[in-house]
Amino acid sequence: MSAPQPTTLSDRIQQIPRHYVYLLLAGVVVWQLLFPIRLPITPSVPTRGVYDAVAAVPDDKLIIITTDWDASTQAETGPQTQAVIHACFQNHKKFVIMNLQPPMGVKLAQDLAQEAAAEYGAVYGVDYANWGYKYGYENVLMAMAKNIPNAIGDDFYGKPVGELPLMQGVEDIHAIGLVVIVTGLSAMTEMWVGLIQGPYNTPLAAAYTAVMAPIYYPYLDSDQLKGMLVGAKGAAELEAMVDRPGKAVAIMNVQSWAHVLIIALILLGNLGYLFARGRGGERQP
Amino acid sequence: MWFSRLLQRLFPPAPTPAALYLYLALAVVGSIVIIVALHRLLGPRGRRWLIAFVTFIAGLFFGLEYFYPVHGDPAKNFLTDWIEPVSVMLTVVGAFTVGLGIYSLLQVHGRNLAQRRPGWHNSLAFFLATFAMLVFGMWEHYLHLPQPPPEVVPWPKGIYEILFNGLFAPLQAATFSLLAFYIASAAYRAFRVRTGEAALMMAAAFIVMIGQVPVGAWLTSFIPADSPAAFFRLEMLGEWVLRWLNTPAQRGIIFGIAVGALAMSLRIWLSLERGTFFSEQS
Amino acid sequence: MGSLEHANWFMRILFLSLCAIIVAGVLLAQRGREMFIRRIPGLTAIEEAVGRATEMGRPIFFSPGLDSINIVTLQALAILSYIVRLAAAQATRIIVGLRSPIVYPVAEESVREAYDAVGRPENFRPDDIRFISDEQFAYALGAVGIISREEVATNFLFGAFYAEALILTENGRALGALQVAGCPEPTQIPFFIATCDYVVIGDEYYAASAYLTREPTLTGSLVGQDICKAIVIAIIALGVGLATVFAPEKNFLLTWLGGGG
Amino acid sequence: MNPDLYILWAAAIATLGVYTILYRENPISRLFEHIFVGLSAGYLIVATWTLNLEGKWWNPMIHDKKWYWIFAPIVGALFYFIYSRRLGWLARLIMGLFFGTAAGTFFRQFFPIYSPQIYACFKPLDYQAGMGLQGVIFELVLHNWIFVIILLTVMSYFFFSIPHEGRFGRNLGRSAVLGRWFLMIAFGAMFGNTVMARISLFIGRMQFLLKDWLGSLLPWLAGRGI
Repeated sequence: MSAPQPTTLSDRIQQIPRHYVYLLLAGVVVWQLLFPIRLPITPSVPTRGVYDAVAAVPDDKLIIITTDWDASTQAETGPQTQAVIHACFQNHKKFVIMNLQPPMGVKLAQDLAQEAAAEYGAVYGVDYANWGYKYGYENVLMAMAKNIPNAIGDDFYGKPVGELPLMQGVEDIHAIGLVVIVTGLSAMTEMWVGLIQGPYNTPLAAAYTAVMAPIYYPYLDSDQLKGMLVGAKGAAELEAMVDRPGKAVAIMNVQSWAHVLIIALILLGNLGYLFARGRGGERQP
Repeated sequence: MWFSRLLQRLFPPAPTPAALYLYLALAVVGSIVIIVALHRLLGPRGRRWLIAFVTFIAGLFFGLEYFYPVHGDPAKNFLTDWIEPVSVMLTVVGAFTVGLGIYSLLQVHGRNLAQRRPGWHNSLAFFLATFAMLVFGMWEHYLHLPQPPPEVVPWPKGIYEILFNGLFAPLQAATFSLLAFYIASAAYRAFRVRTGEAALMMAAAFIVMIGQVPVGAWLTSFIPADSPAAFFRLEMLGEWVLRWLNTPAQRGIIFGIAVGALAMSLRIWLSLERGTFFSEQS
Repeated sequence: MGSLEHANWFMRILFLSLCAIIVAGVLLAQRGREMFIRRIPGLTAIEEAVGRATEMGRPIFFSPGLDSINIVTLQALAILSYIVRLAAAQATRIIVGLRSPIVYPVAEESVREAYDAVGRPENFRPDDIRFISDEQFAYALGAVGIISREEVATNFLFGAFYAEALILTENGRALGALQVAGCPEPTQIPFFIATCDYVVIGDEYYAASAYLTREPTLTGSLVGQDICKAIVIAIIALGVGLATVFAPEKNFLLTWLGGGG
Repeated sequence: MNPDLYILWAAAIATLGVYTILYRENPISRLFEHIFVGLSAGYLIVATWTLNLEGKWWNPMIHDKKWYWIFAPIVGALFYFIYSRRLGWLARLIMGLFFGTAAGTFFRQFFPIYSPQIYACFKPLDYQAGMGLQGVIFELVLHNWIFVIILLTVMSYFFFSIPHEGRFGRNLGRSAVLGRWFLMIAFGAMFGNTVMARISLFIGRMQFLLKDWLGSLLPWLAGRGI
């Protein structure tokens, strides 16, 4: 539906062609990536909740990090996973990586874990492990609650998980001290809450893409989630808490200026609208 | 677990490979006989009844396990042990539907190609991509490479990596990132103070957007963090909007959905649903 | 206490009552009891949207969302079959783009039946029921491709949508399609509001088939649902009252609902 | 072979190819659309086999000789009768099984999902000793009171079978209008919150294009600390 040709200035700023909006956005992002103007970062309450939940896990229990993400949300979920892994290592907690969907997540997370493990001198199978991708969504969780070695079967490298040193004594869900869901997919949290957290009181924390986070504030409020990382913001805050400023911090910086651009555009559009209305020249939408 | 014992008793594993194939053949023949018999013996009414019965039993099984009284530790009832194996079976059965979707794709693109319709070269690209991913994906799987893989990988694995990490994953990420542009242009267009509702939406979006980024925190950093007025710091205001205005509204929606979905589930479970697919005719 | 692995007595009674109320609504309506349903704006637009495609002589695109067979998708298919009947009666083509292989046969069956029902089985084109891809963003690109190549006049999105929704609707809007969208989950509603002409919000989605078809079974169910929602409100009101008067550990309703562990 | 260089270039070209759609749908974006759909179709088959069927079905059936697993593909095959007019009812039979499962699974999840959401709404609305005026405003009114009010008005919007006329109906109607306003605020908040996520994704892609890809050609870019 082509709009009538803009003639006056107020019409023009009301109808900036979408291609110009795209170009402006791309321009601001490239500019800030190349010549950043940096601002300080302070951790929010939900982010601190994640860190505290990791720190509060008893030493004899495992942390599960479910990496239900892939390349499409990697910009947010990658740094989130990395920061959570750092938090685990720094607090000397044992953790396992697993994922339910999409299969790629577990591989990407394994790379991150290996990189961090090298830094802390941690050993695969002793300090951390990777349960691999498990097909079957809720079926996996229902099975896992009752018998972990059976439900998980083989680890990322095709070895029965029961043979890993850190899995000794791990039988069912009661051996798990915390589940951190890192995901860009809806429905994962409902599944974990419905099948694991609700029934067995296993603590849960989560890291979401910023888009999903508002849906899960209710869970934070009802204490079904101990903490939450909200998109790149949460990742940047946790990166700051574990003292590993990385990709997320850089992203947040660019983010600031992109938001300023969008807000400016909205204001501009409204100014044009108000001017036009002031003149009584409003067209029927 | 008595369930697996029962299964072992009813369906003992075949003793030898030869016996396995015999059993498999017999099971296939037996199933076909049963299906043909069902088809021949049941009239339209019988079929409808059977479909309703199967639907009812499937729903009853999963529902009853939750609601039936439990005892012991861990608490379970007579159905609890069945949940896991039945779920696995359903997953496996569902996996066999993949062919339906693939068949549809092959049909559409095959016809484009065969009849040289406009854009047939795109359909050719589709076939090449499907075929390449299928071949090298399987090949890579059956290479059984040690983990972590060696520095110099065999070429089929190399091709697979190019397909997956060089094309599939970037295409996914790039498509997703298109949303940055679309959201910017949608915001610019949609947020006009034309109506009260649009103005409310805009105001909330504004506060949250600016409150989330460091620049927002910087703008109102002159308000002391421990004073009562700290509520008006943009990052606090943004979080308040999300937690105390957004949360209850979402919950209001969610409770409505819960009841709506319950009603829909009930109608399907009891075969009360009406509408084309569920109509009386067969 | 504090466990939700299995139901307790309160839950059993509550659940059974909710079910009984809905079923009672259905049965009463089937016996011919008149039921009122208020106007739902997004849904009244469906006829207009189909009519527009007919006038322009261009096809309609329908997406039943991304989920596999579940309650949301089944509802989407119910809406689909209503729209197909409208479109088939006006001899307007409708293209369905699918993401789940399991939904594919069900959708095909629904559409075929809808064509039969209006007596136009010859107009049914199996090619128009298309599995696009099970990959979320491949699905989005594929659907945008169909929308633009087929010069779709009207775009219906009903079902479970996620991030890809805005890719579909923003491109549909740029191409000038009239768009009607509905999704029970709130996540994508803001973007639908920004880019679509009519939007069905939350529970309206489940009210849709009742409103559209006026089928007694469905309207009866809708009345039952309203009573159930009133019960939920009553429980919340009671809970708030108790929370105001008592400390959390004395709030028996909290415990009955499996909380306070 | 070392595929890294090919991966880098393929990824860059694919990314730029997709971005051409921002101008408008065009032959290049169309080509990449088809490649994308093709790759995911191939991957769907590979993943279904390697991640699901091989371990859950083939190995138990052939290696553990649990021959009864043969029933799974037979039951699954019933779906394919959808293409037959005469045998179509068999497909409906198996769909019925899945419909029933969908319903039953929802029954199971009803309380685990919604119960905590309900009891989390139980907010005390009274004055607690020692709150002070500040506490009353910021903890009671702006948190708990507004929470309960928004929840109830929003829920009132979703009543469909009560006409907005008569004394009760008109009040319900007013409450529903208020509820709709609150809904709009919530949707605005969600919109604003999503902007960040979407822009993050684009920033991630630009980091790749500028640093990994162009940076491999221009050392100056690689040194920018992107």
